[in-house]
Amino acid sequence: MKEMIAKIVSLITDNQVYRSIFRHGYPTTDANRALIMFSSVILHLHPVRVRRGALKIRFTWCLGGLTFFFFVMLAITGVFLMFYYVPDTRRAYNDIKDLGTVVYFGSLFRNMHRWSAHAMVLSVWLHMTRVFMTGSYKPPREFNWVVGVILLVLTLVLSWTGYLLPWDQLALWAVTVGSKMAEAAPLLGNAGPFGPEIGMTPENDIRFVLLGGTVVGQSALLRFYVLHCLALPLVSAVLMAVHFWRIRKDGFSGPL
Amino acid sequence: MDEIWGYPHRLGITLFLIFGTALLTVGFIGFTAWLEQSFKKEKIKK
Amino acid sequence: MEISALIKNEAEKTRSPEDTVLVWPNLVYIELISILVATASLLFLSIISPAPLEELASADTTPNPTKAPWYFLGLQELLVYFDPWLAGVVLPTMIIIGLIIIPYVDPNPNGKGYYTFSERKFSVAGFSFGLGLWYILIVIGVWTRGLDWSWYWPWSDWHVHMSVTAVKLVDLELIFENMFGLPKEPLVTLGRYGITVANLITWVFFLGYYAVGFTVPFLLFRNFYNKLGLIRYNLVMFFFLSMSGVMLKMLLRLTFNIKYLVVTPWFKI
Amino acid sequence: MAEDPKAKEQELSRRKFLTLVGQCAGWGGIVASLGGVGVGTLKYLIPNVLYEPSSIFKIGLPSDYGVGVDTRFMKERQVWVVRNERGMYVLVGICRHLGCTPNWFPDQQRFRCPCHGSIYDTDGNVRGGPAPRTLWRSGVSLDAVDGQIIVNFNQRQDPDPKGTDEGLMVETSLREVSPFFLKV
Repeated sequence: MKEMIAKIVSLITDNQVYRSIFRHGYPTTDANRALIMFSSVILHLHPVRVRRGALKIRFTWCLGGLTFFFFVMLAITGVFLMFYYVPDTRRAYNDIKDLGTVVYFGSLFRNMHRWSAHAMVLSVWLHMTRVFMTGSYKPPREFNWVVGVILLVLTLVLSWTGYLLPWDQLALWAVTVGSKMAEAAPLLGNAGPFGPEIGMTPENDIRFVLLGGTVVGQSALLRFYVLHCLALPLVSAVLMAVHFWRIRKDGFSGPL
Repeated sequence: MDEIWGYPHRLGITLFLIFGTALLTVGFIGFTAWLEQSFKKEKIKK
Repeated sequence: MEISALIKNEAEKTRSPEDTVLVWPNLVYIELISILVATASLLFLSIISPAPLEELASADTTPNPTKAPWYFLGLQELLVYFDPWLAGVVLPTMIIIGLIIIPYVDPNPNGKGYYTFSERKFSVAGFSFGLGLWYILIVIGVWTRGLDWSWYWPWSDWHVHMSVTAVKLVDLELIFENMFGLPKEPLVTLGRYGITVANLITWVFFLGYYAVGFTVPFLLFRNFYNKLGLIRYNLVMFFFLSMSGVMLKMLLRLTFNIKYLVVTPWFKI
Repeated sequence: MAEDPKAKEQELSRRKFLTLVGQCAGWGGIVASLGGVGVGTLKYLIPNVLYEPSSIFKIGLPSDYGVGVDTRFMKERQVWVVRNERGMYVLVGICRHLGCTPNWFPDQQRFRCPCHGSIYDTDGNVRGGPAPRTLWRSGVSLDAVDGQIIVNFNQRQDPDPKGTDEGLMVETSLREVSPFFLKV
């Protein structure tokens, strides 16, 4: 029996194809445990060894990693949702309804997407709090804190743009209120301090650029859709790469 | 203003705001201090 | 960062093998377990609490109350006390900039890489206060605001409009005018802006808050100032005073019914 | 042959100067093209044609409206038509706080916003709540041919209100002027 298993294993592993994918044995020896870190693109976000203190759950609470996990989760469920969703004011609402009623597992994916978004916002905040309380932003990690703050803002904006897409009352009014704030921006908005004085009107101010019109309508829906599904996730992904790369270079700030 | 934008529970709101903020602030500080102590103890034990 | 520092850091990281452990399996397994727990929680939440979908969007009726997603309710609550350009644009911008500059205005070398309150009391307390204010505003927005954005306690009837006792909200300017019988005619007129005596006094109060706030710590806690230096001190004090100012303005509104502290035709604070 | 040190110096300073010119031109070019891309992007994002309902529309004859607030065009056009003893005006149904749609309460003779509790009277003055300015009034005129009222939705009267004990007020005489008021 044992021999047979060993034979099957060697049949799978002792060939050119397997060795071209995995360049080392199973990580049961220290050497292979180091090699796996070098040779896997995902795992090489980590160093081979970390200080003992960095493993303390009470120290990091796994928050940074969980935030990234939620982002991945959002990307996956988001892609699934995109198969059934058309950003058209006449269709969008019904598409979301369909997801909840006639598509297999449609409501599950939508719910997962929503809860992941809530969880990501929360974990980003808590992660920031943790990093502050452990003083992990101190030199040489100052700039990574800045990148982190930008990622926090991007997370909120991503979430806000996604809020419009179901095209229900909740969506419309949350975005109407939000875009009115843009209108009130000093200098750049038509209702903000000194805005009208420098020639801002509802048809050329920052809100108009954001919505692509004077009301939250079709062009606003399309713009938010593109921002939500393409532009902002791309920017976030690039900044996350910077964020992780810097952590890798500077090491964990852990105790001991 | 004859009506209504009022605060029927003005005192309640004020107290809620002040004590809520104070409680959360002390909570965050306390949690940090507690973590500080717990890590210190661990170091000594080892 | 300089290369030498990078190298030093790298050396520090791999200081001695006894202090370090292999990432595989130690860290990788922790991550795997936390991901599994997170996935399970997400699935559980998705099943017990589905995403809401209200009626089709329509511009002619606003739902009552209209609430933003919970993480923006702190800002929405601020909108009760501040004009949109402040609550919606200037304050969020200041929060973001304030967060960004934190590493550059904190010269304290202690407390890097471990939890400590005793070694950095002011920064931890200040940050906690900001967080506390942010979260309490969210709590208020989520759990106590009902119809017409009125205040509802958990035990109130949330289906009836609050009957509201008559409350007058007045500008600080008017309070001064009525209290001291100051002239209502402007002293100077700049375009649309008629500056009355009372108006000037409100400016003195508003700017005085910052002036006193900047000066008193400088005089009493010279050590604090010396550690930070001129630029850092001013940045820290500006953001700290503004953060406390938000709280103060809200309390002034609640206790004295003051609508605006400073009034101009273009903006009101 | 010994070189003239002065010529060498001149040569050097010429080279320095040319390098400087080159650098300025290079960096200037980069900044200019980035600026061009920025302006172009902004221009691209501002649409030239809007597929929205027209902002200029007719709301019927003045004789169709009695004294008081009329809500018949609220759903379709987001305006209230108001007639008082002196004439008619059109209030825009957008709260000046954050753009929610206020509701009309005939029993209280007040507009109340559900978002943050702003309260307006029939003149558009702010009687309570966080609204910083009075309700807009739209531009109105009479059609020379059929006598109907033409509303220009985006032409808006927005005077500076004064804080008083009653609320944020604008003198009625200042608001009841052409083209925001019809003496009919």
